[in-house]
Amino acid sequence: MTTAALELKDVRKSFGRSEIIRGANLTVQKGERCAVIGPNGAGKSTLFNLVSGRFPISSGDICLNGNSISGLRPFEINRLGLSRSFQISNLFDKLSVYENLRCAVLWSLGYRYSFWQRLNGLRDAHERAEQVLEQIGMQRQRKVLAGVLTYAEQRALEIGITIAGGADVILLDEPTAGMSRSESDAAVELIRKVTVGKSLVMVEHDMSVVFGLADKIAVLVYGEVIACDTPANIRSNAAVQAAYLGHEGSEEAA
Amino acid sequence: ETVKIAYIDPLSGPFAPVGQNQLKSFQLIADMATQQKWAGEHKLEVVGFDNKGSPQESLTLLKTVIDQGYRYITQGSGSGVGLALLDAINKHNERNPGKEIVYLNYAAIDPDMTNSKCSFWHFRFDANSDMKMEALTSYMAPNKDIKSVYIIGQNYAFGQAVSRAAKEYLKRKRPDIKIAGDDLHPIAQVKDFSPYIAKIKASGADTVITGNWGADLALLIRAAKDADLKANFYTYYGVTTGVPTAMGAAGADRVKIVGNWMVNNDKFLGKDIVEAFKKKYNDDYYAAQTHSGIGMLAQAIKTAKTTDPVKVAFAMEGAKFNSINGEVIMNKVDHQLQQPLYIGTWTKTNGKDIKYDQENTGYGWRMDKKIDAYLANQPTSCQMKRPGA
Amino acid sequence: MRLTYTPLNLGRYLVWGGFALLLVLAPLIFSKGAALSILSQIGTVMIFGLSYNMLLGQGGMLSFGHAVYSGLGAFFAIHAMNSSGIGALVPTSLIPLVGGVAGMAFGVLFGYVTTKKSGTTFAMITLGLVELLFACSLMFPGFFGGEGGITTNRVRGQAFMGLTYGPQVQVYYLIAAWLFVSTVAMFAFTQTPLGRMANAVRDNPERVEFIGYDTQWVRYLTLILSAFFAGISGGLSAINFEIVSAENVSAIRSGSILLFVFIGGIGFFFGPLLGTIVGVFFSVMLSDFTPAWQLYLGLFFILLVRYAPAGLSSLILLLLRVAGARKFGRIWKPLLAVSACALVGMVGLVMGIEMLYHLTLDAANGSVMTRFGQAIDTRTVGPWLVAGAFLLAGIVGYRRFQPGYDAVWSDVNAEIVAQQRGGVA
Amino acid sequence: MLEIKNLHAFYGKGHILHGVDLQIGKGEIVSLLGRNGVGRSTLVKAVMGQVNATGSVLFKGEQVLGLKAFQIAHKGLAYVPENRDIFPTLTVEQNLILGQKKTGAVGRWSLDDMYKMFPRLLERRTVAAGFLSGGEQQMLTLCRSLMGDPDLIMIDEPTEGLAPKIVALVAEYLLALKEKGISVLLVEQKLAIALEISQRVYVMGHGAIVFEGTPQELKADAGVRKEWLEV
Amino acid sequence: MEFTLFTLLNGISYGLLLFMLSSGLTLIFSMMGVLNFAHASFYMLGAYIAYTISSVLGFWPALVLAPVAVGLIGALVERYGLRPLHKFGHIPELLFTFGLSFLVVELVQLIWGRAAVPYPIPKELDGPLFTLFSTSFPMYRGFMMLVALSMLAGIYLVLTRTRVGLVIQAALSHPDAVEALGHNVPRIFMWVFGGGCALAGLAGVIGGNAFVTEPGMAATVGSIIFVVVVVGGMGSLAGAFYASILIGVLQTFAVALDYSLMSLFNGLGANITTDTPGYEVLKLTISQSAAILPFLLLVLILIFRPKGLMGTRE
Ligand SMILES: Nc1ncnc2c1ncn2[C@@H]1O[C@H](COP(=O)(O)OP(=O)(O)OP(=O)(O)O)[C@@H](O)[C@H]1O
Ligand SMILES: Nc1ncnc2c1ncn2[C@@H]1O[C@H](COP(=O)(O)OP(=O)(O)OP(=O)(O)O)[C@@H](O)[C@H]1O
Ligand SMILES: CC(C)C[C@H](N)C(=O)O
Ligand SMILES: [Mg+2]
Ligand SMILES: [Mg+2]
Repeated sequence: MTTAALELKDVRKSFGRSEIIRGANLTVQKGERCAVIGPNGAGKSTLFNLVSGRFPISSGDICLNGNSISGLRPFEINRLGLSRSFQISNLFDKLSVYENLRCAVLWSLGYRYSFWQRLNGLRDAHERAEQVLEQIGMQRQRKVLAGVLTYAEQRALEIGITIAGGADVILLDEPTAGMSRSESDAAVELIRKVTVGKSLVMVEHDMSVVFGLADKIAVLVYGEVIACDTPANIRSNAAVQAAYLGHEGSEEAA
Repeated sequence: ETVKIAYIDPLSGPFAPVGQNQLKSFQLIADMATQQKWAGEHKLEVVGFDNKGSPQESLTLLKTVIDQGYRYITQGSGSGVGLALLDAINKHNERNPGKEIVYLNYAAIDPDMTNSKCSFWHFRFDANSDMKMEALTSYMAPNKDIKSVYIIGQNYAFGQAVSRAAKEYLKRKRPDIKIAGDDLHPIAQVKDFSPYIAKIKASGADTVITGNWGADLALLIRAAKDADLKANFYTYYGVTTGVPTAMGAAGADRVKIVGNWMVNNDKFLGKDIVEAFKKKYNDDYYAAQTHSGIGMLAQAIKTAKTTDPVKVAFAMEGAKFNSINGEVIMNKVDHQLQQPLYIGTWTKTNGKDIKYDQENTGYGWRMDKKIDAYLANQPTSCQMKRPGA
Repeated sequence: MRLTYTPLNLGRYLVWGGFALLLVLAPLIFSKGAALSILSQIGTVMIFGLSYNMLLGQGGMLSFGHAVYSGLGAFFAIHAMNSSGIGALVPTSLIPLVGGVAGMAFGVLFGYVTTKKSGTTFAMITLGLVELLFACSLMFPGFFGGEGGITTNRVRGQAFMGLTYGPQVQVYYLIAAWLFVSTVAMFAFTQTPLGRMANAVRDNPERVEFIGYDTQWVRYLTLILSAFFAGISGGLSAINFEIVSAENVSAIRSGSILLFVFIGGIGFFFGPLLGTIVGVFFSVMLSDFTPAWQLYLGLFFILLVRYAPAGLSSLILLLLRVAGARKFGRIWKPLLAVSACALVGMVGLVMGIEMLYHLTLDAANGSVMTRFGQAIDTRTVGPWLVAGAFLLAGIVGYRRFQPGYDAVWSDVNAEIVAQQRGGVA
Repeated sequence: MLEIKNLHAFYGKGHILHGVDLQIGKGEIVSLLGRNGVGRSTLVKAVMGQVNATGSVLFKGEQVLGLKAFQIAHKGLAYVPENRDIFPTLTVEQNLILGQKKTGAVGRWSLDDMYKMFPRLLERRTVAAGFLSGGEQQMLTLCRSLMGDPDLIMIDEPTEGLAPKIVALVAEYLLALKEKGISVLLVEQKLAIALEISQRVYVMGHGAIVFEGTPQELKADAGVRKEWLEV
Repeated sequence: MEFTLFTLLNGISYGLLLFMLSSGLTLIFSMMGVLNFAHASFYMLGAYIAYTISSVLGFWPALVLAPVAVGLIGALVERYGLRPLHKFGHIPELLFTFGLSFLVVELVQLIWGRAAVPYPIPKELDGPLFTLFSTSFPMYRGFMMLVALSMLAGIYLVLTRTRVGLVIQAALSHPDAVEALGHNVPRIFMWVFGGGCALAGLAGVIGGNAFVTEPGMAATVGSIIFVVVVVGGMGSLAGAFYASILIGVLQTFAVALDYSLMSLFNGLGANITTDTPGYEVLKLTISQSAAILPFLLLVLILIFRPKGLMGTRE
C-alpha cells in the first residue's frame, strides 16, 4: 500500500477547557475524494483548521504524504502541497480577480519574495492564472475587484485561489454554501474537473453534492469520526442516520 | 531705504512669551530709531519669524529670509539655535560673496560663539555666560552663608556652559563650597519639576544656581514654592516673562539675578523705554540688548554711509555706543560687547530705589551691585577671519 | 493600486519622460526667490512620501514612526560627510546612498521586531519606537548632537565635474536625479512578486498564509526596502539643509509624512507626490503669508478625510474618469455652482480667521491689518459683517446647490460603473 | 399584523423591488420563496428600515416605513439576517442579552427558554460567539431576536448551513412560535420545510410577487414552480 | 525616607492624572475601536475652558461645567465628524482625529493666544495639605488624587450597571444587526465619545492649573497616554489604571536617581574612563534616561506581551 495523501492519527484539540476534537482518525488516499459531514458544531471546520495549520493541535499527529506536518505554520504546510478554502470567502478584496489568482500561483512557481523580477514578465504565472480563470469560468470578470463580486462569484474565486497553486491535497469547506441549485451544480462540476488526480477533502451539508462527488464519506460527530465508508454504506448506516441525516427524504425533495 | 532685520526666535511654544516680548522690544526700539533718525534717512524694521525654538527650523527660516532679501538677522533665545545659525551664515557668506548676511546676536550667550567659533559676521550684544558667571561668583564669594550649591539647568549648549562655569569658578573662588548636585533636564519639556525639587531638597543645598529661562524657570520656581524649598536661587533669567508671576511674594529676597541691565539701576537709565513699552504693550521691557543692538547697527550704517552688510560690519567693529547701560564697546577681536553687569534681588517695590515692578506683582529687582565691564571681562581664544584678509 | 497586466507600452515611456522633463525644467519655470529651496525640499519629501506609501498604501502598515529610518539615514549621511575616515571617500553625490544603507540597516534591525505584529499593534510599536529614539537622541549628544543637532558643510572634497554643491541649484539637480531614480525603483517594486504580495497581505493577511507566503516576511522585506528609500531621502535632506537634529527622528516628522501621503491619496502610487506638493505648499509657502497656515492645513486635512477619504488623487481620478466617459458636460455646471459657493464661503472664513488672528495675536501693533494690499481695521464692525456675509452666502448657496450636484454626480458615476461592468461582465 | 403595499426598494440607483404587496396575519407563518437574487432579503431589509424604500408598510396598523431600524424594532418587529451577524467578540450569553430591548426586560422568553430550545447554546454559553460553528451561529441569531419579545419575526434563510436534523428542529420551533401567537415571515430556498410549516406562501420573481396561495395550491401549480422556483 | 515618600507621592499623583487622561481614551478605544489621537486635545480644551469659566464664575463651577462643555464638543465631533466616516473603517477615523488634534491647537492659540494663560489653583486648595519633616505636600495634589479616584469609581459603576459596553462592542462588527435589535447605536456612540472626551476635559480642569495651561500641553501628554493605554492593555480600564501609576512612579523616581552603569561598575572595582568603549552609554544616569523609560516599556510590552498588562486582545 502506498502512503496516504493525508492521515490523521488520534488528533485532539481543546479550546480552553472544552475538547472539540476528541481523537479523530482519518485516512485519505491519493486521488480520493472524501467528504466530511456531521452536525453543526461537530468540529469539521476546526478539523480543517488543524490540518491546514491555522490552529496548533493539542495532541496526535497529522501526516501529509507520510510526513508529519503537525506544528508547522500554514504557509509551510501549503508549500508541502496542501491547500484549503474557507467557509466564509476569504479573498484579496482590493485586487482584481486576475491578480487574486496570480498571487495564488506565485509561490508554487518559485518566485517567492522576489523584488527583482517584473511581475508582468512572468509568462508562466500569467499562463497559470489565465488557465485557472478559465477553469472557474471568470475570464470576463478578470478585472473586477474581488470585493465587489457577487456571492457566487466569490465562492468560485475562493475555489480558484485554492487550486491555483497546484497543490495535490485540497481541502474545501462548504464550497457550495449559499448557492442555488444551478450554481451548486456548476460548482460540483468545477470541483470535479479541477481535482482530477488529486486528493480532495471537503465539508458539505448539501447531500446531493456529497453523494454526487465523494468516493468516501467521513462522518464527524462530537469531534470523532464515527464512520468512514463509501456513500452507499454511509447512507444505510443507522448511527449516521440518527446522528446526522435525520429525515433524509424531505431533504432530497428540496 | 528700509533696513529690514529678520528676527528668528520662538514665537510659539513654551518660550513664546519670551520671544514675543523681545520681538516687541525690538520693534519699539526700531520705531524709535526710525523716528529719531539714528541711521540717518534709513528706516529700520524688525520682522518676526517663528522658529519654534528649533535649530533646524531656524535654518529653514534663514533660507526663507535670505530668499526674501533680508541681509540682517537677529536671534537670541537659545544658543543651540545661535550656533546653528552662526555656522549656516558663515557658509552662506562664503558661498555667496556679495550677498552677505550679518547676525546680530542679542542673547545667545554660549561663550563658544565668541571664542573657538567666533566669526566676523556675528556680533553679540549680551554678556556671555562666562562673564555673567564671573560676576555672579564674585558676588557670591564673600557670602559665608553659602555652603552647598545645587546646579540645575537645561540640557543644551547654554545650560551646559553655565554648569561648567559654575563649577569651575566656584572652585577657584570658594573651594570650600560643596557642589551638592548638578542636573541637566531636557529643555522645554519638563512640566512638573517636583521630582527635581525633591532631589534638591534631599541634597541639602542652601543655594541653587540655574541658567533656566522662561517657562523652565517659572515652573522650577513654582515647584520649589509648592514643596516649600528654602534655598536661595541665583538665576540668569529671573526677568524673563512668566518668571516674576511664578515667584510672586514667595521669591522675595530669595531669588537673585545677574544681568546686563536692570531698570532699577542707580540712575534709572532707560526708564523712558520701560514706560513707553508698558504703555504700548502693557508688558515689561527687560532686554536692553535690543537697544544696543539696533543702536549700534544704526550708528554703523550712519558712519559707513551704506547699508551694505560687509561695510556695516566693519564699521561696527570696535565701535562705541551710548546705550541705556552707559557707554559700551564692541570688542574688535571677538565681537563681544563690553558692558557693565548687575546683580539684583527680587524685592517688594518701595517707590524709591525699587521703583519698577514686573508683571504687576508689586515686586521688582533691587540693584545689589554693579560690576564694571573690565571686571567681568574674560580672555578670548578667538582667531577671526575677516573678509579680504 | 489597480495595476493589471499591461504589456510595455508607449504611454508609460511618455509618463516617465514627462516626469523627467518636468524635473529638469522646474527650476526654470519656478525661478523666483525661494523657489529653488522649496523645490529641493519638495524633492526630498517626495522620496520620503513614496517610501512611506510603500508601507501604508502597498502593504497596509500604518506607521507612526517612519521618520526613524529617514532620520537615522540622515544622521549617518551627515556623519559620513563630516568624517575623515571611510565617509570621506564617498563623494557628495553618493552620500544619499549612505543614508539609504543606514536606513535599510535599521529597517533590518527594527523591522524584525515591529513587523512581527500588524495593524494597531504595529502602529503602536512604531509610535513607541520613534518616541524612544527621539528621547535617546537627547541622551547621546555624541551621535545625535543634542539639542542643537549636527551640522555639516556639503562643499567638501574636490569638485567633481565642476559640482561643488555650494550653489542651491546643483543641490536641486542632485535631489531631482535621486528622486527620479527612486521613483522609478519604487514604481518597479509595485510590479514585482513581492510588491504584489504586499498588496495581498494588506487586503487579507490570513489568506496569504494559505497560499504559501509568510506574511511577516512579506511585511519585513517591504519595510526594509521602504526604509532604504526613506534613508535616501534623509541623506538628501542632510545635504540640502546641512543640519540634522532630533527632529529628524521625531513623531512629528513621522506624523506629517502620514498627513502628506494621506492628502495625496494612499491608494495611488503617485499620490504622495501630489500630497507632498500640497503639504509643502502649506507649510513653507502659505506660512510666509499668514500665521494661520497650520489652521488651514488642519482644516484642509479634516475636510479631505471627511469628504474624500481616498485623497486628492482619487478626486482627480474621478473627475478624469467622468471626463474620459465624455460626461463632463453634464456635471460642470452644478460643479461650478458648488465650487463657487464653496469659494465664497471660504473667502468669508479666511477673512474671519485672519482678522481673528490679527486681533488675538497682533493686536498690540494696532488694529489695522493689511492683506492683499487692503488695510482692514479689525476693530470695526464692517469687515466682520462682510466676512460673515460671505460665509453665510457660501453656506446657503452650498446647501442650495449641493443636493443637485450630488444627484448628477452619483448618476453619472453609476452610469460609468454600469458601463464598465457591462464591458467586462 | 403586517401589511405591505406597493413597496419599491433601491440600492443606490438599483431598483430592486417593483411594488410588492404582502400581508401577514396574527399567529401566521408565511413563507417567501424565490430563486437567489430575486429580492427576498431586500424586502425584509426594507421593512426593517435598512434599505431605501417607498410605498407603505403598516405594522399593527401603524406606518413604519421611514422609521429607523431601532424604532421599528421597538414596535415589535424582529429580523434575523441571512448572514447571521452574530457579535463575534461577545459571548453567547452576551449576544442573547443584547437581544433584550431594555436591561432585564421580561417577555415571553427567558434565557433559560432559549437554552432549553437549543441545549448546544447552553454548552457554549461563555464562548465568544465568533468561535461558534456556522450552525450554532444560526441558532444564536434566532434566539437573540426572540429575546426582544417580538410579535412578528422575519427570518431570512434560517436553515442555510444547518444539518438536516437541525433543520427539522428549527421547523419545530417555528411552529412553537406560532403557538405562542407570534407571526413568522420565513424567507426560504428549501421548499420542503417551507411548504410543511407555513399557512400561506408567496413566490417572488424579479422584484415582485408572482404567486400567492396555500402550500397545497403551490404544490399543485407546477407552472409557477417551474417558472419561478426550479432551475 | 522623606525623599522616598515624597517622590512616591509625587509619582502617584502624576500617575493618577495620567489615569484620568487615559481612562477616556481607553473607554473610547475599547468601545468604539477608535484610537482617538485628539484625546489630549480635549484635555487641553478642558483646561482652557476651565480657565475661562473660572475667571468669571470661579473654580468650582468650572470643575463641573468645563468637562460638560468638553463632552458636548466631543459629542458634536462624533456626530458631525466621525459618524460619517464610520463606514470607511478605522483608519480614516484615526486620521480624522489626528487632523483634529492639529486643528485644536491652532484654535486654542487663536482664542487664547500662544503663551500660557494664568489659570491659578483656587485659593481654598492652595497651600500645603500636610508637612512632613521639612517638605510639604500641596493640597492641590491631594485634591487631584481624590478626583481621580472618584472618577474611577464612577466609571466602574456606569460600566457595570449598564449594557452600553456590550451594545457598542456588538455594533463594531454588525451595526445593522444591533439596530435591528432595537438599540439606537449612533446615539450611544455619540455619548460614549462625548463621555470619554468629558473625562479628558476633567483631567484638563485639574491638570491645567496643577501644571501649565499652554498650547503645547496636549503634545506633552499626547504620546505618554498612548503608552499608558497600550501598556495597560488596549481597552482595559484596570490595565490603564495600573499602567498610569506604574509609569507615573517610574518616571518620577527615575528623575531622582543619579546612578549609571558607570557608577555601578566603578563601584564594583572597574575603572571606566572616557576611553572605555561604550562610555556614552555607561555614563548615562537613570535620571537622564527618565524620558525614554515609558517608551522603552511600551516597546518591550508590545514585543513580549502584546495584549498589555491586563488586556484581553492584541
Ligand atoms: N477558537 C475557538 N475557541 C473556542 N471554541 C471554538 C473555537 N473554534 C471552534 N470552536 C468550537 O468548536 C466547535 C466546532 O466548530 P466548527 O466550526 O469546527 O464546526 P463545524 O463542524 O464546522 O460546524 P458547521 O457545520 O456548523 O460549520 C464549535 O462548538 C465551536 O464553538
Ligand atoms: N448592497 C447591495 N447593493 C447593490 N445591489 C444589491 C445589494 N444587495 C443585494 N443587491 C442586489 O439586489 C438583488 C436582490 O438581492 P437579495 O439579497 O434581496 O436577493 P435574495 O432573493 O435574498 O437572494 P439570496 O438567495 O441570494 O439571498 C440582487 O440582484 C443583488 O445583486
Ligand atoms: C534668551 C536667552 C535666555 C537665551 C540663552 N541665554 C541662551 O544662550 O541660550
Ligand atoms: Mg464549519
Ligand atoms: Mg437573501
